Amino acid sequence: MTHQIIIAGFGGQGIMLMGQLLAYAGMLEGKNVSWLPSYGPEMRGGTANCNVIISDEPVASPIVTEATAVMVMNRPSLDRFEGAVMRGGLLLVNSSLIDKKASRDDIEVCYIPANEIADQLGNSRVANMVMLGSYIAKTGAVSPAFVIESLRKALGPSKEHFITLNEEALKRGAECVKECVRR
Amino acid sequence: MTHQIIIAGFGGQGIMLMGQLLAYAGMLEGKNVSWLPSYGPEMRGGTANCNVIISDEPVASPIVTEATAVMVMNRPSLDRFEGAVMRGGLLLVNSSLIDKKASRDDIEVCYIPANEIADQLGNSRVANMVMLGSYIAKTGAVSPAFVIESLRKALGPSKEHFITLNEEALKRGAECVKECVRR
Amino acid sequence: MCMARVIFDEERCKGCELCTTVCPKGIVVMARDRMNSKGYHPATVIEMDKCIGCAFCARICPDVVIEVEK
Amino acid sequence: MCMARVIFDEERCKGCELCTTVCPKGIVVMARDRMNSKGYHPATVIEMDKCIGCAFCARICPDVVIEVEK
Amino acid sequence: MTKVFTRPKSLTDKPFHYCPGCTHGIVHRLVAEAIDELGIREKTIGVAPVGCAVFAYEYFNCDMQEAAHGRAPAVATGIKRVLPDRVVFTYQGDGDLAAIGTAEIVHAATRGENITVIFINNAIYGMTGGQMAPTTLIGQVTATTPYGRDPGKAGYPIRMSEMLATLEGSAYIERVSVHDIKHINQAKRAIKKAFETQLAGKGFSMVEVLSTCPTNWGMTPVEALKWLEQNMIPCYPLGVKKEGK
Amino acid sequence: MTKVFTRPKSLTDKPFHYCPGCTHGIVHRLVAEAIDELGIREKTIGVAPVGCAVFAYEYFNCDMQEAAHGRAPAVATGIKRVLPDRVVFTYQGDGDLAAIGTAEIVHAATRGENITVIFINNAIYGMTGGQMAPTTLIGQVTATTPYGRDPGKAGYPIRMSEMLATLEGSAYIERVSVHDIKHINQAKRAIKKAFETQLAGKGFSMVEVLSTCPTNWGMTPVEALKWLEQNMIPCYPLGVKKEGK
Amino acid sequence: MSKVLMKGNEAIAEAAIQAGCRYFFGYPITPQNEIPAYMAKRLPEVGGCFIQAESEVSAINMVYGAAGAGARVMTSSSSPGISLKQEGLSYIAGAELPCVVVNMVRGGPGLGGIQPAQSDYFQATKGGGHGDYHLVVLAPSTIQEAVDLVMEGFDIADQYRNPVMILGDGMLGQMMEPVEFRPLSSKRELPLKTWATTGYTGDRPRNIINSLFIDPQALEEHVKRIYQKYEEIKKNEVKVECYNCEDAEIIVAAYGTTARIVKSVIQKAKREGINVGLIRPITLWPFPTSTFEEWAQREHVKAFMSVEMSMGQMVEDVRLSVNGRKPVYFYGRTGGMVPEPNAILSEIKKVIGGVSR
Amino acid sequence: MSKVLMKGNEAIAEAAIQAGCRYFFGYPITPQNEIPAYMAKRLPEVGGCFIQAESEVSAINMVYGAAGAGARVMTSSSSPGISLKQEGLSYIAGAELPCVVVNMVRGGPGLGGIQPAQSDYFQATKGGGHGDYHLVVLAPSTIQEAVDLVMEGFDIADQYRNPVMILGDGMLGQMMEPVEFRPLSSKRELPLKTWATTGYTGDRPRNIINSLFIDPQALEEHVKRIYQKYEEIKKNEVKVECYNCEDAEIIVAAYGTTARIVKSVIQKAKREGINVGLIRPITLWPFPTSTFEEWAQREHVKAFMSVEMSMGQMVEDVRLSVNGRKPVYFYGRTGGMVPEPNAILSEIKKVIGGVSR
Ligand SMILES: Cc1ncc(C[n+]2csc(CCOP(=O)(O)OP(=O)(O)O)c2C)c(N)n1
Ligand SMILES: Cc1ncc(C[n+]2csc(CCOP(=O)(O)OP(=O)(O)O)c2C)c(N)n1
Ligand code: SF4
Ligand code: SF4
Ligand code: SF4
Ligand code: SF4
Repeated sequence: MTHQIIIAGFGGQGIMLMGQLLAYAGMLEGKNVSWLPSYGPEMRGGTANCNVIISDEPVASPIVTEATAVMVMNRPSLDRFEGAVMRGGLLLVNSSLIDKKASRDDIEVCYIPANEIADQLGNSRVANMVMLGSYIAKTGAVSPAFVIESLRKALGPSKEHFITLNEEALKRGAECVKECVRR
Repeated sequence: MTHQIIIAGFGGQGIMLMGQLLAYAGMLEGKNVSWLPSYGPEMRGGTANCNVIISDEPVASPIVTEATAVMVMNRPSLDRFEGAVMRGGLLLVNSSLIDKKASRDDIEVCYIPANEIADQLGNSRVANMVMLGSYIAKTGAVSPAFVIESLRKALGPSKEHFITLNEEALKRGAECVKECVRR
Repeated sequence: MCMARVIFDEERCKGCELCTTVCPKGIVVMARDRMNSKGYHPATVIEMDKCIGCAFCARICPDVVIEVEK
Repeated sequence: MCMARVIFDEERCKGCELCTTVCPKGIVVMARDRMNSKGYHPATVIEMDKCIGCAFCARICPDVVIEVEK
Repeated sequence: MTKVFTRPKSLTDKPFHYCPGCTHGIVHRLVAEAIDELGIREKTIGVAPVGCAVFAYEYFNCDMQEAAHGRAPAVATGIKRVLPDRVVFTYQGDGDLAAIGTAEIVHAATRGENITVIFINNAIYGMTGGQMAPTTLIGQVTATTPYGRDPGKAGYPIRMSEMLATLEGSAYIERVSVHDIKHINQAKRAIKKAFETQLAGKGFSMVEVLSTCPTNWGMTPVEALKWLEQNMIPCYPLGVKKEGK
Repeated sequence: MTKVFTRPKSLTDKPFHYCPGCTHGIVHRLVAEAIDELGIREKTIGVAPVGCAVFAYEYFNCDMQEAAHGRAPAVATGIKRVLPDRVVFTYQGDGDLAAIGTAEIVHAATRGENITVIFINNAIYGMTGGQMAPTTLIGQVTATTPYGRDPGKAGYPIRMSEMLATLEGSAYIERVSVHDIKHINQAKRAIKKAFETQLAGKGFSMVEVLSTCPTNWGMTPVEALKWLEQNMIPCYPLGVKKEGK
Repeated sequence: MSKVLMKGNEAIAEAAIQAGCRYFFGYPITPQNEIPAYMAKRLPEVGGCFIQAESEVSAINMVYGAAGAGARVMTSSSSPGISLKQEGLSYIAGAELPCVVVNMVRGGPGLGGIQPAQSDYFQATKGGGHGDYHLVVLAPSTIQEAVDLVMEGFDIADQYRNPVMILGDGMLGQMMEPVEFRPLSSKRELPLKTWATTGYTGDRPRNIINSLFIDPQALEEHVKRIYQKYEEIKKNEVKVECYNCEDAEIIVAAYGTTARIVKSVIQKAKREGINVGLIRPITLWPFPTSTFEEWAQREHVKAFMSVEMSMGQMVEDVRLSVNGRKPVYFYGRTGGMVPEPNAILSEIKKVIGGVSR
Repeated sequence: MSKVLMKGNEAIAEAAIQAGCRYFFGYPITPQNEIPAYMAKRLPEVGGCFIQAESEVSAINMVYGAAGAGARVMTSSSSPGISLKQEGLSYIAGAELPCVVVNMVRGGPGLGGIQPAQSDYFQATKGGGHGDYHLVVLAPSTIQEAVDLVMEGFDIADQYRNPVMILGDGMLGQMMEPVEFRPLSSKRELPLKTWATTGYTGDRPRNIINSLFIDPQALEEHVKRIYQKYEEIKKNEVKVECYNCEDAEIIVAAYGTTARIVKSVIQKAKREGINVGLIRPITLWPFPTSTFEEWAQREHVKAFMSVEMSMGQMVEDVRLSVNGRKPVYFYGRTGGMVPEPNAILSEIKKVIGGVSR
């Protein structure tokens, strides 16, 4: 099984971290993984996206052209990456910031109100973790425990209090994805 | 006919100019010519030598490896270039500064007391022109008139008074070469 | 009352808030209620009639968002 | 009389004449009668007994030709 | 009503790509205003640097050349020698001018090259993501001085204006700041004067503008202006450093 | 009798290749004497330039590196950072240090790099046959200023010592001359002091030595010393330019 | 040892440190900025020294000095910065100093762009600097390989006293993969650096680091001696991966990131019943000439195709190796564009169509 | 017009002036110092401008600025200095600016020596700088040809908006030969420099001299457009001399000064009854590939041999052109050593012996 994932949004939404946590968790599960950011000259306010591959096979090209799943955190990302989902693949849309619906009907689409849920949790910055929770629940690509372990590594020991918040965000994302509709 | 000439001596003896005058005169006669200096990093006090070719044919390599004639103005040059004279070729030795005799017997050697003659003319710096006079007289490679014309070009109009001196030096060199001995 | 007016090219605004710090009348504020297409809350003036046309806001704006009429 | 002596490593001398200009006793001169293998007339001292061992000549010589004893 | 403040003609319509609150934008506008006021846009040729201002050729509404990193003064020299009656300016950051381009700026100045240099000192490398610049303050944390700039290892902040002022060829050098309206106005006067120096054929002119990089300083734009005032000005005293003949 | 003046141990036996009367030889000897007197030959590493002193590695009797043209301060930096307890010096001409190597010397100085620089200012490029140097005097005829250096075209003589003295990292900078015994002695003291500055860990030290190039100046060695005194010293005032902490 | 997930640039920096590199001189440039940043952080922790030089020119000359003083030393940059280092590299090769230089290639020429490219192949392998010399050029394809090659690169540099270049690209530098820092599989006997300028105490000849030989005969001898060394390197150090070449109708030549994409293509092609092989040079210099020679002689191989992120550079070395035995084609994208698997595949099909026609 | 006897360097400088070059930015280096010295003297006389730049890096960037302002402009240097110009050359090629750059090659690598060499062939022809680009490289063999090629070089540069390099060597620069400054035989229609930055008065689009294309797709398009231009150049501008190739048993490839020596060898060989041909590429890029291809197909030609003052660089282009049809040998001297006619002849005899065996 090979998960080929694209994650996209505004710079500052924690897009890169989402991808890294996925890759890290995949690695902890003993899978072959890769994470590839797009990088540009702008320092701030640009769009950000990354490619993640989690696979039983060694990763050949780290570039995802036909994604098994795409997560879009803002409107321009939906426009740009909807087409990259492979037929039958999964598209996760942050419905808090994206009022538009997806247009394809050969893929599965879930609308996750990630920012709203994050706001409910008291910190809009964990919207990315909500989205990640949905993705994991939907695909089982990695186990949530490994994501948390990865997060612990990434944040360092001093930020332990954040972990609980993020754990909660993952969980809420997982719950919400159940309402997802196949179109 | 192709004249392949090497001229060598101390820096400051006017070696380069000798070669240039020969080449220039050759050009004025409508021959194909080339002049090639050896160049080094030292600014002063080194040895100087150049290669001149005067030919009816286009000049292929400007490097003289088998010289029809070699003029040596000092002792180290004799040691270094005696071997470069082709069999049957001509070696002109400035006997004023070189007390040694040439060692080969398959070439023609002339001893020209160039500095002594120049001193007699009142200017030791025209020793090079004495030597050139000998060479021209011996080989007829170029006509003395063209050498003088070249010199006029090289010196510029302001130095007209030098011309007479140099003309005289050429002539004295030509006269003296008659005493030359084939060994 | 001073006849002066500032015009914001809101699409150019990056929400840096510099203009809000230099207005001697304190009338330049961020429009928290809206976002431009780049995702920034643009600056705006609420009480335009207080504007004295000093153009301080325009002069510090790094993105040439503001024009001033008088 | 001062017991001092300068020794020239004549082979190193380039005949620049700098040493001749600084000798307070004026005893350093160029040996016009001989040349070293590089073709230079070397500097030398003619009246060694006048030497006061000040080492000025040595100190200005760019080619470290001169040693001084005292 | 008449416009009392409007977009200068010497700027194109293109929105700047700079980060929110980055003072590059202010300085761009001041340069454009000076060019407008002197009426020299049609005969001005600008040279863009490599740095955040790399796209300056899209913003200044005059003929432009994009120089290699640090080489703008050499490029400007080439232009000016060919077109001595045109106005030539460079716009350079502190990595561009004070690090890789040190030789080029020193020699343009000592040659008295009749060009105008706008020098943006923001104490950091912006475009490449916040590395130390030669102008970074002691103790300042950057991507390449993660423990703060230690002069024992990474050297001292360099005062280019003072250094270039020692050179005979420099005609006018002033250091200004853009952290408030008063200083912005002064910066504008200095920039205009620099162009006037060139127009008068007096030789090399440079205005060093203390600037902010909120992004890489890790501050809000408002904080950054304050930091500039409180930390940079003490290290880089404002004022005219050279005013010739 | 005892030797009161003899060849310093820190010079090899090899005769210099310099032209007759070239003061490179004097300065070589002074450097070697300073090293001898400080007893540091075994821990000294020298960096030779590209210029007439390119063969300096054959003359100084210590470990040596031959640097690319102008890059000696960078090379010395590399050595010194690896071997901080060794003594590292560069020996550079004015083309090497003040033209192509401008950025390297400025930044070695501003970094306060704990090295010693011997800077030979002979107002010309010797090795390549007498072209203008940044230090060439106004009006001076060289291969590339055949009509005399015109500051309007070729710029002004550059005073490196004064310029580098503006930098915080420079600890000791002095300009000396070798045109007579008195000044040679002073030059020797300065060179020794520069090494002492390094030994004390104070940072960047440089001695600029006004020197002659009889060959390319087209003078006898004796005339050249006079010309130096009469023409160079007025343009390049002797003395200590910086003496820190 | 366990695996960690690291960015290529950071992994390369860490690998250098693990290989004993304690000195780094560099200058910022995208897309390699993580290397100096990592070094700035880590080197002080291990007693080393990081300097952000005033330019790439200075950086490479600091490397020269440090290498000459006997240290393991590295610098890194990207295309325009590497161009500025050419004089220095030629000096380092001429003076026979060991060091490692990383080039995270971006699109060119000129200021170009900052996206991944392979258009510095010629510069790296043929000598971008003046004179007769070669760098050893290592082209990793994964981050693990980058780590391993950096570590071995220091050994190769020391063994032969020659600069080693790691030729990556922006993608390799920016991506993350799991990586393990493990001891090198083959331990080399490295010569002592008796030639280093560490102070002339008299117990060895005086050491001089130099590339000047004013006598042309001496210079020629020097160069010829270096070229004998190169023959040794060619004999001992060629690295190449052959992938799916048995029975391949067509063999693709690709290195670095591009080779990864080609592997995806090969899997795709297999599914379509097309047998495509890959020869992946890991050392670009010395080039695995004999590998190409051998496969070129196989009946089943009908053609070669070089796939690069350039307008066609390595293809020349492929042609030189194949030497007319089989046709050699080229497909490339440049300027930061990455070849797409489908496009490569359709090029392959075109070639197969053409050859079997 | 009558002939004058001139040093190669001076003749090149004068040719530039006669071609309308009014700007020269350079830095001293042996063996090309006569070029800047001549320019310093002559340019003020013709209303031009000479600057001795602070370095080669500055010089090439002054060239960039002046070329961008629409001037005919030249710089010259020798090997280490040319290495320093690589970034600038890549920028100039990327921004499509016309200029002429002279490299009077000396022995390398590193500081090397100052005697003539041809070891910068790779750097000149394959792109010593980063990214995909090419210089047009002209390799004169006589001073007359140098003069003609410099003059035509300015036209080529202007016609294609591409930098042109004159690749000489110390010998060509230092020697004297009679030379005639004559109008070019073929007059080109040169495009107006409407792209130059001369002031934006509004009667044309705003002009921008630039090589930055941050969007990789735009950069790729830009590069591909430049490569289309290169195809034009390849079609129109190849220059090559074939000498004594009819009936030749072996054809020597040699350029510049070396080709002159080979001509001497050919005369010598003839006297000994050996038929040796010479293909002398005059444009090193574009390389006269098809000429080699054609002769490689002739029955009587048994082998090729590249003779160079290097360790073997052009030989690769010869091999690429011959493409396995005939064996290609190499003979070279390097580091400033000039191949001796006798040594070349004996190499030729060895090859003939080997081939006919
Ligand atoms: C030769 C070269 N080296 C390095 C770079 C990478 N680079 C781009 S911008 C920059 C520094 C910019 O800093 P600064 O000049 O201070 O300008 P700022 O971005 O702060 O405005 C660097 C190092 C490059 N493009 N070319
Ligand atoms: C990159 C490079 N550029 C130019 C040269 C040629 N070159 C050799 S020495 C020199 C100048 C030397 O002048 P200076 O530094 O003043 O020393 P001097 O010879 O006067 O002692 C130059 C330009 C070179 N070797 N390398
Ligand atoms: S200063 Fe300009 S960009 Fe910043 S908030 Fe005000 S209007 Fe917007
Ligand atoms: S100073 Fe030295 S080199 Fe010069 S003449 Fe005197 S002894 Fe000879
Ligand atoms: S990185 Fe800094 S200098 Fe660059 S645009 Fe952003 S704020 Fe301005
Ligand atoms: S050329 Fe000048 S600097 Fe060089 S050795 Fe001769 S006199 Fe000295």
